[in-house]
Amino acid sequence: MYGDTIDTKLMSPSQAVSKFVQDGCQIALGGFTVSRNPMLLAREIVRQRLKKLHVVCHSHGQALDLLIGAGCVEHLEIAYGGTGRFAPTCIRFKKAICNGQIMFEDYSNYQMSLRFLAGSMGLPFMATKSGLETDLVKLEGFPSYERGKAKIPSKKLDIIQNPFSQDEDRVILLPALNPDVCILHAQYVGTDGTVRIKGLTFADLEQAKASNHVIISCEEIIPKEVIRQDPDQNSLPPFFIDAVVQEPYSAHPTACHYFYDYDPSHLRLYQNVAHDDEAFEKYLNEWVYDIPDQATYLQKVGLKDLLRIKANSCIGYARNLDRR
Amino acid sequence: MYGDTIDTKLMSPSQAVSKFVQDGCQIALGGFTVSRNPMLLAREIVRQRLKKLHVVCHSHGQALDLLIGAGCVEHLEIAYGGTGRFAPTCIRFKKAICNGQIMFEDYSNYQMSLRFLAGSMGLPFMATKSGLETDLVKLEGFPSYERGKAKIPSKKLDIIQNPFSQDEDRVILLPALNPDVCILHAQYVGTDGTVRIKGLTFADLEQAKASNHVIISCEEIIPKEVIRQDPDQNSLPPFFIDAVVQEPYSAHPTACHYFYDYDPSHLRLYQNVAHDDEAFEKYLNEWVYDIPDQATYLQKVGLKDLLRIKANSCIGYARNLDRR
Amino acid sequence: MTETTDRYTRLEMMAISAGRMINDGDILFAGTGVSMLAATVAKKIHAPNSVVFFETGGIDPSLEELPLAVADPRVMVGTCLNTGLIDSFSILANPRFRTVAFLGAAQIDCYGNLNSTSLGNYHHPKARFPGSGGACDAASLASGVIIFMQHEKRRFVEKIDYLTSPGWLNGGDSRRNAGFKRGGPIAVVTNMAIMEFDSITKKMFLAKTYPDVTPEEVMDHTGFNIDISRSSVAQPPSDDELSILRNQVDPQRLILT
Amino acid sequence: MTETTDRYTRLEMMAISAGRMINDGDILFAGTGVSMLAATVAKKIHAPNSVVFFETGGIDPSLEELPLAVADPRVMVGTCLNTGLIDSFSILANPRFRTVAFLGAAQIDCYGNLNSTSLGNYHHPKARFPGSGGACDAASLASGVIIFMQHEKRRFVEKIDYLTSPGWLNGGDSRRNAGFKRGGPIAVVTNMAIMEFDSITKKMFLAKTYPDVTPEEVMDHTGFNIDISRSSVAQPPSDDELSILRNQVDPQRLILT
Repeated sequence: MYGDTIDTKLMSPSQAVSKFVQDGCQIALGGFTVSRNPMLLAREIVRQRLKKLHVVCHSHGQALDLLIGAGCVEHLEIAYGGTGRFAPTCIRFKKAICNGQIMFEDYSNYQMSLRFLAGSMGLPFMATKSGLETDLVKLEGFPSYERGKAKIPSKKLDIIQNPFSQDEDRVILLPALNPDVCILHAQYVGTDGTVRIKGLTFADLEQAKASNHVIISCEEIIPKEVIRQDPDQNSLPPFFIDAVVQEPYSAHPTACHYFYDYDPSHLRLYQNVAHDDEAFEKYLNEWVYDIPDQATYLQKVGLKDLLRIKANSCIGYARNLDRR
Repeated sequence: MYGDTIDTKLMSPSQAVSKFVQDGCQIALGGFTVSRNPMLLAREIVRQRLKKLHVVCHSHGQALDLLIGAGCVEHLEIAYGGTGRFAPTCIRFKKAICNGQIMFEDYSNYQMSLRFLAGSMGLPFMATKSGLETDLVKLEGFPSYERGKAKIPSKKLDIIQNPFSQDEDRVILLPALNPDVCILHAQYVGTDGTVRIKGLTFADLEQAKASNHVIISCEEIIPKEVIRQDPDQNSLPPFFIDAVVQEPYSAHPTACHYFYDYDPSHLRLYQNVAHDDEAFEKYLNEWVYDIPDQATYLQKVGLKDLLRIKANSCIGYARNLDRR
Repeated sequence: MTETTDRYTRLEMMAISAGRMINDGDILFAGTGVSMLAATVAKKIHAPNSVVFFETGGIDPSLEELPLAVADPRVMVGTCLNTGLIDSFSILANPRFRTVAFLGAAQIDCYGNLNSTSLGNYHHPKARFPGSGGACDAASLASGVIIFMQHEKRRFVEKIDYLTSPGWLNGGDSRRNAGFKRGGPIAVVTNMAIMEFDSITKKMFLAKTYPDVTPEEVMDHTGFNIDISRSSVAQPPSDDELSILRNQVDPQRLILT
Repeated sequence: MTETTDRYTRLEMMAISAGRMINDGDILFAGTGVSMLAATVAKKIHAPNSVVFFETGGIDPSLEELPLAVADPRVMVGTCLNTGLIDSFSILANPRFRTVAFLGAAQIDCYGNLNSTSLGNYHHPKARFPGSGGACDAASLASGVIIFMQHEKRRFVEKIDYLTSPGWLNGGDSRRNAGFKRGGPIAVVTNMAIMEFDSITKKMFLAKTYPDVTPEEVMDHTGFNIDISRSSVAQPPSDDELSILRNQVDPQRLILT
């Protein structure tokens, strides 16, 4: 149904996740390293103790590492796991790979973006020259007995001769991605379900359009008349969206342009606990399992930190925030 | 040079066209049927009596028909030639094809858009299933002796088996387009060269990014500080733009969203003259060859018609315009 | 056969008949002219959750005034999103959605294959039309296609001169075997009747004649052999349908005239 | 070898040395850390018409504060365009532009091939790094690449454990023969020296040592045989360069510390 209101789509995080995320499903994560990660939704997935997820992403940080750390992930297709200086390599991601706890497949950022783009356009594959002769092309990550199962493509990629070139000219074909579900965070959703993302969109739009279901969290719901006053600024039509969760600071501790910056103190806290299994378990209890709702979560973050990361409404980030 | 100002890029139509358009070059036209056609630039190409152009476009109307009617076009790759009810099939386009005056190749709108997209991304080709088993796939328009010459692809398209499918699954590969030059019209260009298009963008952005040179006409030049205040709304970075021509009503008689509607009286005038070779020649003299500049052109259109098509600033078109 | 009855014109009958084929929630790929009337009338009457969009990139415009072309600025107003061709065709092709396209053509064959390119030899045609535009894409990628035609022998032909937009190709399973995952013509709506396609052979048959038209008249206007044995009489437009079409969809009488 | 001299640090020397390699008008694909310093310092000193952009989609930001990640909201301000990954990599690959990328890695071989994925067996690694991100794409598609490394034997190795980002591959014409139309490493800038690549063999050689480093020290810190016969001494940063770097590029001392 793609009606004029989101009444039937407005849900609690718990409703949205239980309705559209199942054990074993393929899931795409919106955002990029420290920006606009769908943290509220990721925490809800952890809280519901979903397992065997097949995560597909380009460069991911906070949400991904939490899902891996909590044992929700079985398969991972990825280009980059890191959160800049807070974790040059995502810590639980690194541990999970070194300890053989997840199956993983490496691509590059452009390759993953092209795979989402192909999926969003209903194309079977996309061509590129990026990665020729590298181990991204030569080495498969997933074991061969997994090939063709569920959403795992029959091969990682293929190489063909460019049929429009007279000379030898090799091209990589990358299989399209069509995840079961995409979770993402936006600044605004209209009362009609139209989505408006401010700042960089990363590959969020391609991911959403490629997926069979989309759950979106947002900072604000704004009137249809307002969001449709200038449709040039909008990002996604309502009919791509299955569930809308409205909660402030849903991307915390990552940044949401024009609303809040990333939270260096929480990211440092995470960095410290992630190295240690016991401390990390305690973190999960304290910040995820024992937290019934976003209000309690924000209470725990505390007003002082929330004010410190509040974005300057003109430049979109927190000026002179202590980020060291 | 991609500096902070457009001083070196600001040109008269005559300067811009003589600098970046040559006889025989491959040219992409911005806009779509009756909207945002780069009419001022097209008239300048006619006025400079450029010949043997190789036009590549999806659905085109007014600018294309003028170029064909004035004898500027030798090769044409196209999906659609028409301007809605004013000319369900573009009249000079139809005559030129029926009289064997141009070489032409038919694709579909999605196919042409995908070819521009591939070119804009530096990819050699794009895959689609659109057109399987049709004559768009089976019949080549250009003669075989032209294949591989200049910008004519070595084949119209290719069909391969999808390497990621176990079953038989055929896919069309479409060769990328990288035109020599793209001419297009936008509402706004910043003093830094940033482009902002309002309303639908058609395939303008893909065309501009795929081309080796871009000439843009615009309604207004606005301060860098203003156009960069909300970069989410912008369309093209300065470094894609080679020449900027600022003249009001540069898309007339086609529409420019938020500035003016299409001009039904001029489009009807054109419809009447285009059917008759002699009347059309007279039209070219009167409206193109004998018109030294845009001021004279607008004088000839007349204030009454310009006021009639003036867009309502809130809805972007001329409310209750007589369009019958 | 007259062009109008007392109560409604053939054009009105066409728009309303096609509109009735839409399911609520369908995503409608509309052209201009009668196809826009059909899409809009469906949305305003029984398919309020449907979305009308245009290949040019206008998604769900308010259509307070009727566009005369798919690039008309009137498709850019009140939309949820103004984008471009790539996005629009991607929506059309998206397997998540039931997308229905309205198409017209110069020629049609008994499997619903369409020609909107040219008559005679392709390279040296007797007549040239605008070309595919998005028609081939819609016919290839949408979940289904509703076709509008003027019912004339020279348009309903044994063999079309150029295959622009794929219908059921050679009938039977040929469309799926060619590589299309879905789609195909649902119905042909003309100024005389409504034709559908046999579920097995995919051959066109006469489904419904308009109240003042006989099956034999339809046969006389069709250039190939058409099964008229399954024909019934179409429901004429209701007063409600007519009133919405005239007063809310095209009050300026731009298409209805 | 000390980590600082009186006047400048090794990090400052690296940023300024790399910045000098930029031609005015180059389009610069920047990461974070020292690569952002290098790009920004170049633009502020001798390449005012260059444009800095990020793979995340931020094109030509004002960078009033230094971003700590390529998705930092600080890359979204003052830009000419805020877009996404597809657009950014398309700019990187566009043959119209001379695009130069700055990359770092965990390992490098004598042809400038980079590993930023893992050490040991790929499936059961001894150490795991973040992975390619956009590095493989930049190394594949840009006009040229400038590489930052810490100069250590375990990083400059005979054979890298995983080839993430293509350099000159096996040297000679192998890069072009593999299908790359352009690109390849321009230089490697370390905390000790600047290495370039032979125009024929594409093998790394020592081009310049920093004023307080000897060619022999560089050789000792390099895990493969490196030609030091063409080495000269690098120009130290000027007061102007240092002042711009410290006061305009990183006044908060986020990277320079």
